[in-house]
Amino acid sequence: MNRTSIKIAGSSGSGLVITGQMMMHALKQKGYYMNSDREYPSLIKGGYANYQVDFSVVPIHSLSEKVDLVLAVDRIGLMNSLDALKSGGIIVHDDDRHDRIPGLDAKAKAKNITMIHIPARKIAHDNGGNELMTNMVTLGLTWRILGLPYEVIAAEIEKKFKNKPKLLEIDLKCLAAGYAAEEIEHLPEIKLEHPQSVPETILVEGNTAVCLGAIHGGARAYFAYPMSPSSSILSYMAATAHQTGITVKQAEDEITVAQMTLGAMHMGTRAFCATSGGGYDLMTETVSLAAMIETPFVVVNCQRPGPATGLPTWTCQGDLDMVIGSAHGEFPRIVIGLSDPTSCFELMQHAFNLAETLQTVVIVLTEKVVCETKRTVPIFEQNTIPIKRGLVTDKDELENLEPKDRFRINESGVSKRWLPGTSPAYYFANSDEHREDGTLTEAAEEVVPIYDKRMRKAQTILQALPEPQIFGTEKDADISFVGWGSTKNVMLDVIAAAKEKGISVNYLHYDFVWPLKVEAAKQFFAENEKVCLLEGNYLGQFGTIVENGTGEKFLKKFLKYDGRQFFFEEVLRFVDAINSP
Amino acid sequence: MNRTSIKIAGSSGSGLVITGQMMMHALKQKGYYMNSDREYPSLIKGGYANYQVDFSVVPIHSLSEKVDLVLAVDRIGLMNSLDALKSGGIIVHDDDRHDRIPGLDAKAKAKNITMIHIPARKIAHDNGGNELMTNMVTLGLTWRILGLPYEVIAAEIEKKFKNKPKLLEIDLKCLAAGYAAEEIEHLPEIKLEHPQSVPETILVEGNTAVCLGAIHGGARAYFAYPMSPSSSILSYMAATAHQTGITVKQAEDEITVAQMTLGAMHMGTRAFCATSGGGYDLMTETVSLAAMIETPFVVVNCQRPGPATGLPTWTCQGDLDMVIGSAHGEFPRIVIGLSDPTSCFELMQHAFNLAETLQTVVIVLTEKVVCETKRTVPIFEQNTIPIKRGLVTDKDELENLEPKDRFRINESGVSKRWLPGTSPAYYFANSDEHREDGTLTEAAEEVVPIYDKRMRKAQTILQALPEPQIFGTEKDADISFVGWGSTKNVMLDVIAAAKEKGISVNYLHYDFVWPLKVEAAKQFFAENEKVCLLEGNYLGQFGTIVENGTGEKFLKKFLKYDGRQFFFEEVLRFVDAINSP
Amino acid sequence: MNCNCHSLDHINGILDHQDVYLDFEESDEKLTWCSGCGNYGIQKAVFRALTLENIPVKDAFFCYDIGCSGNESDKHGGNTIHGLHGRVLPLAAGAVLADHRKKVIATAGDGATFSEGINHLVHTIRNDYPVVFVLHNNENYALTTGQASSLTREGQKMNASPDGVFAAPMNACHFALSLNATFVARSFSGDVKHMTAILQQALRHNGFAFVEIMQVCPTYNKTTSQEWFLERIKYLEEQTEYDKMNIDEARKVSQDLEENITMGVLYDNPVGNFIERLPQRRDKQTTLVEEVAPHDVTKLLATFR
Amino acid sequence: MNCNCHSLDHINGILDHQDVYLDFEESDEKLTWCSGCGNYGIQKAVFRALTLENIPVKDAFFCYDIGCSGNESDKHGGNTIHGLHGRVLPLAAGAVLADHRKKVIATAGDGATFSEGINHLVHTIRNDYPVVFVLHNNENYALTTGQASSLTREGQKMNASPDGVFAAPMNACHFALSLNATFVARSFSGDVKHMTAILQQALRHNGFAFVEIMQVCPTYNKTTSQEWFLERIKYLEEQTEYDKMNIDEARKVSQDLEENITMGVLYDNPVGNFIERLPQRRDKQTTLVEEVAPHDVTKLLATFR
Ligand SMILES: Cc1ncc(C[n+]2csc(CCOP(=O)(O)OP(=O)(O)O)c2C)c(N)n1
Ligand SMILES: Cc1ncc(C[n+]2csc(CCOP(=O)(O)OP(=O)(O)O)c2C)c(N)n1
Ligand code: SF4
Ligand code: SF4
Ligand SMILES: [Mg+2]
Ligand SMILES: [Mg+2]
Repeated sequence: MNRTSIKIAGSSGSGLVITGQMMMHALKQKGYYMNSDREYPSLIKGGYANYQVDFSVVPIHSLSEKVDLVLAVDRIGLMNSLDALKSGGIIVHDDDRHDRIPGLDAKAKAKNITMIHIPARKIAHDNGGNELMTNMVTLGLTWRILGLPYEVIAAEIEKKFKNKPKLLEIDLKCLAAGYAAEEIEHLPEIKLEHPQSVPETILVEGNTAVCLGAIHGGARAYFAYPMSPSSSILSYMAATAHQTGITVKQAEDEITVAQMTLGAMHMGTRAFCATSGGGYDLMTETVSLAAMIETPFVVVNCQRPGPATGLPTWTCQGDLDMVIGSAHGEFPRIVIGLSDPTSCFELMQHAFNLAETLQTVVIVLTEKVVCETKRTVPIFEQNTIPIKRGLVTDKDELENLEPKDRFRINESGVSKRWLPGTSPAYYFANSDEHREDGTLTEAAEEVVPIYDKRMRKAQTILQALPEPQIFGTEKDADISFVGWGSTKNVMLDVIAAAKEKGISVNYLHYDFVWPLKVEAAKQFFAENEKVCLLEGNYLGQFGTIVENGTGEKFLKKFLKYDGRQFFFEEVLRFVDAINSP
Repeated sequence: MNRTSIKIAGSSGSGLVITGQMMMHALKQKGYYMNSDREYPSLIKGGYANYQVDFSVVPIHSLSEKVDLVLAVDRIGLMNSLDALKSGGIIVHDDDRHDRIPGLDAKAKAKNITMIHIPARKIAHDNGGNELMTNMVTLGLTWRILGLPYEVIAAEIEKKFKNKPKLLEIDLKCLAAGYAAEEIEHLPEIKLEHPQSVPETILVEGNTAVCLGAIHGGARAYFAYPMSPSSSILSYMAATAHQTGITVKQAEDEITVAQMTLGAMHMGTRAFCATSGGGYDLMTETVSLAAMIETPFVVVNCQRPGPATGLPTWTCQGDLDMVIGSAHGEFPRIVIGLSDPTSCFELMQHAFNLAETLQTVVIVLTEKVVCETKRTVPIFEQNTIPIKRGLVTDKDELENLEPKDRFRINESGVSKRWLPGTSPAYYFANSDEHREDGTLTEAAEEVVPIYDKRMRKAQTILQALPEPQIFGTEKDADISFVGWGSTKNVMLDVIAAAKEKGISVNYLHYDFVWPLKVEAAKQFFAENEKVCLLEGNYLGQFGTIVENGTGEKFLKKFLKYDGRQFFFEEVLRFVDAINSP
Repeated sequence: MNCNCHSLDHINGILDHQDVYLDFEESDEKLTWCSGCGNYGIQKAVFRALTLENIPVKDAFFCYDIGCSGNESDKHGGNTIHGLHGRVLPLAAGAVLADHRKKVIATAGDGATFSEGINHLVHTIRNDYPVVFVLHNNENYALTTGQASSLTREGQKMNASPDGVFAAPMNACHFALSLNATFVARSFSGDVKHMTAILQQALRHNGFAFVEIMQVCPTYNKTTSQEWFLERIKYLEEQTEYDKMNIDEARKVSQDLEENITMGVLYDNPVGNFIERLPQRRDKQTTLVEEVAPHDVTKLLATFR
Repeated sequence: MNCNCHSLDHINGILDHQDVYLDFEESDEKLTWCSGCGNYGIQKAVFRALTLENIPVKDAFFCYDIGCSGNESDKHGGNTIHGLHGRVLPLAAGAVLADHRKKVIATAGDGATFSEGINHLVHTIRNDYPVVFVLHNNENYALTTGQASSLTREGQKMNASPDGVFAAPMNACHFALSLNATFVARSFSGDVKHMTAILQQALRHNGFAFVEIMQVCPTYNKTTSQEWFLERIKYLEEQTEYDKMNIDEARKVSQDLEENITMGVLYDNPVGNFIERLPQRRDKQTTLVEEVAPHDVTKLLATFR
């Protein structure tokens, strides 16, 4: 698998994202598969940030630890570029005084880095452009180094600025000047494989895919309070509200958000909300209420490292124990982990179906690196996951319902649900402990059966959940992994790369993280010798659940909690180390 | 162990508690050991309620499932009395038309119950008294049936009403009339053992003991929002504020309560707060903040059954998983479980010491049955647990501190702490991820060591926690139990009772519930053959922690989640069943 | 003056719709509020108002807070949620946004509304969600046995305030008016007819209707008793001049809680409720409930190709 | 008129206490607010005011909310907590109750104060905790990239409000005044001297001092820019007649946010702060921090024997 990585580096707010995304769109037109990430501080402007794009002629799912080329847009970018590069890599920059950065040249030399200086600022100015347009010059140059045809990137720029003809003209001049690369001696070249055709893909980030999944799945209301990295869900839902007709409300706080979602769900629409860990804390009392009144509830928790404010713009898988353990009282719940845009699109639909048919709380966990990463994926298939609501809708049945059908004690723990007002039978959704019709009870002999019923639902849930999936060789792998969420992305690339090296790797992936489908894990341990954990937190939270559930122990745990995703190479090294200790 | 149980039964708000407590005070003067409980609905008036008092010449810790005598103050009380009684028991009542309650007499007969009717209402009226004074008549009669001297109960009444001489006179007449028991043929008799002496005890409920422990331990601020069963802490703290000088504030909500507590702790006083599960949910974000800035935090969670409003006036041990798992992000914490007033008094002091010396969150779990139960315990010993704060106070040291001493990375995970303003070195208590001096960082190589440091504290905590305690035979018991919280109370009585039957029972009790001192549990499993769990929730939450920690399995789990405590006899039956299957 | 509180129409109206009324009242369980509690009257008035407005059980939806006010919520006809303490307003708002054809009635105590949930009150008023809100103001936290709320009067000795409350009480209606609520009314738990009339107007209001009921709580609030109120109540309906659309006047008459306590609709000035002002919903005829169905996202997807 | 905003005393004062001032400013890390951000000026004014009031680093305690306003809280001298979003007021209240000898300065944005934490604002005002509160009102949620807050003006198109905000904005000072705050002032991030003078008075206030700084945010709030404000600002200090103890006047002058925006101390009427009114603390000389020690409970225990 041949992959190329490019990083656009500089200070936050200096046009990194726009530049990166224009490049991605152009690469897409050429037929490349891509993945990307944006690293930035929790500041509006200033501080080191970067935008990385990895691409290949085959689908890729992870990012490289080190890149082939850094496009340094300013001194901060330049100073951070050496560490980001592979040895033999290239830096494109416009820092006249780069030789005054102590040790830079020497280090570059030692690492065999080619530094290409282009007077981009001057070029931009000469063409009537401003500061931000220097990025066009360096982008043009980069495109040239990649050996890609000028028209493709130019067409992208034209599309982007078609409503601003003046700007466009200057932009194109800058781009062309960069591409021309005059006065640059020894222009290096990055030799790319070229796609045979342009696959039908979309370039989309996880949070957008979450929205699309919800919208396609019939969600009609979205409530939120801004919080990184969930805020882009709110932005997208609001931006598309005219098209979708969905009620989108930015509310005054997360408690409100949760309560509004619950109220709306209770009446019978599909509503959801999203937040991050700290906001989720505030929602937990409402989660407990949803469980008690058995009203479906779907909440997306976009994980970032904690505790407290933590690293608000970075990634992790640290809230699993929290969403399983939080919210007072005992009740079953479902936790789903998102991994890539396709899973975001599909699992959101499942989330609603499970929440409604099982009358339960569904917590969808995603991660900053899933939320905000743009990647190419096949165009989402619609209408593959029918809406399932588990409502009584038959006229006759509705006419003949009794109030106590609502929480009737039964084997599955899932009683009949109908929408308020659709049947002459009304019911009380009572946060107090109650009888089958929702009337309050404190009698021991009435409390126990309804408590049992609610808890029995855990079994029904477990049966309803799909099995986890094995990627790579079915069994007897040289090395095996278990994981959830974004772990899948890096594993897919590692499996392929290891195979090329002759190492068979497989990976057991849980989309449905809780309750644990334990038999699959047991079998996986039974059929594979060296089973390891790959998880983005300190405690190996999911790992502990698997160990406790199966009674097995992982051979090794590769845990990461520095706010960064698992990079392709580091996992490959881990595989190598296990394989030849 | 000879024990006698009396239940005062009727509708909520009809003077049950006062009557019960007067009886307890009188029994206390006679030298009896007592335990009690109050069952009542979440209503201000009406609905069945009762007050039960168990007493004995030796210390007792639990309650009986069935009682020897019911004092039924009204029809609701009468209708509920048969089920509450042992066969052969006695009902004292004033229901002229009790023969019209369908089946009552027949059932009473079948159960060999003696029904004593006394025209208490009439007697009260004849003596110029009101409705509530009928309880004096029946109390007098009950006292007579117990064969106890009139002066003792009369003295109690005198004490109680000494400021209301008119009322007192009538009360005493009523009491005397009841005691005289004229016109009652075949007055039954309950034969009591009599204490040899009057032990030095106090009669106190758990929540009061929590307050006393905190006050004695140097707490200077208490913040709360009313919530059953924590509200009596607020009431007591407020009622004694003039004596203690403590700042007591009923705040606008639980988030405020938690934040005020944290702010006060941070400046260097000892502050605490209390709530129940739903209120705790709201505090979790603050808990996460406390962990991040490593400011000590002590919160008492008074458990009642959930989810949601649940059974607000009943008991359970259902929030253990929640307090361990809730609050976003990863961090160590300590969970303590209270069992009886003595433990409340002592463990609150430990809670502060642990929170301060280890700079950690301490969650004190208690249960409605611990909170609101009055029992006789030895007078609390003061000054046995010295205040330990772990603060830098040495003048020279303070002068020479550097900001980064505050969160300095070290082996124990516990860095130096000093109070703001006491040293020229200031520091940032930063909810963002930070360096040793609290300044923000997002650099991977800086994030990891400070994250590691915080997590390493878990080991230091584990070492600092006292070992769990074994009650009953040290090892090789016929039947063994593990538990926490109020489980201890019933186990103490069961161990004694089983011993009388020749069955050796022992019990491993965890005051410090989390993190788990796992070696002690392993050893307990190793040294005992039949280890069972006794826990007040559905999932056996602590049991699962023990099983996962030790890799052992409980032989049986006796779980209860109907809002009631474990009664003495039911546990004894469980022991019998295990012993002779 | 469209108040019918001193006429017989009221009772005749109920008689005309006995069936509707009985659907609400129906329950064989005994209510367990203390005797003399103002909640009995409030409940009755709510059912009467619904009846007189011809809103049957199936078209009403009740959201209850936790407190004495919410107790007994399972002893009448109608679909309900009995939710969490302090959270009834956003719950009701969510419900009505989903199904605006239902009349959503939210009920809470003064503790819930002015302490735990005052953030929600502020923003529900600002957003003008079409909910009828019935504030049971008994000036204390009754269900938790009589602690002070933000509406307890200065100097009152309460559970946990043994020295007496030392902050001045908030004024419920005045606070709502300071936030430009579009409907603000006040009534008294001892006057079922007046409450009924007020609630009828609240039910007709297009937007958030804030109705404060000054409620007696003989158990924990001995000071502002039935008698105390009866001596002080002034009915706005008896004042012919009053302009319900003048917020300054409303603020003025709402102020006195000691001598002349004004009862009536203090302010009523609908501006078009939240749903009507939401651009993407303005022209929709359906409810969000009816719209749940697979939504084609082809066009949205196209932007990512 | 004890405002020194148009005199040189101000700078001389700072020069006299350079050491104090530098203790606050000291930091070798670069501040990273956007260029032109009003926060630079506010921070400077806070340090100047503390300096002029001769409050050294060790006697000040800073509580910061989460938002742009709280960023950079680790780049100056002083003990701080940078807490949670929306929660700075109760945190600060807890701190000052524990150690009332410290000057506790709480800082938060308009989002934090009027949405997430408005419950705290209401009750902090009611309780009159002795905290100086600096509201950074940039009329948006800046740190989360420009969503609308409750103080964003009607019609503004914001992130997540593409059609423009359609609820009328709240007025920060007016809201505080409606709750009878004991000190309410307004200033402008573009006028360091005025802010300094206002903050000095806030620091001297015995009770909760509510200081709204109208803060420019050139990145997300293009409408109410530096120029926009400069054209509209009126200084109360220039008005000799103004009675700072008249709340009705304060309410009146606070109202206009469009044409003539009044800056200055709108209201200052101390009543004795929370701690002084707390019966059990009234006569105490010590702080709660100093009092931590074993407390003999023998007398309390005696009541249970
Ligand atoms: C989160 C939470 N905190 C506290 C409580 C306890 N609680 C139940 S009712 C109540 C107060 C009731 O006062 P109010 O709202 O005025 O209603 P009232 O009982 O007076 O009708 C409180 C504090 C709770 N149920 N949930
Ligand atoms: C519980 C919680 N919800 C949401 C957030 C995300 N958040 C961080 S800052 C902010 C708003 C900032 O607005 P404001 O308070 O006005 O401060 P500004 O950035 O404008 O100075 C939000 C919503 C958070 N940190 N915590
Ligand atoms: S305590 Fe007060 S509010 Fe509650 S039921 Fe009794 S009288 Fe009514
Ligand atoms: S976004 Fe606005 S408030 Fe934040 S730093 Fe930039 S200018 Fe200042
Ligand atoms: Mg109340
Ligand atoms: Mg702001």
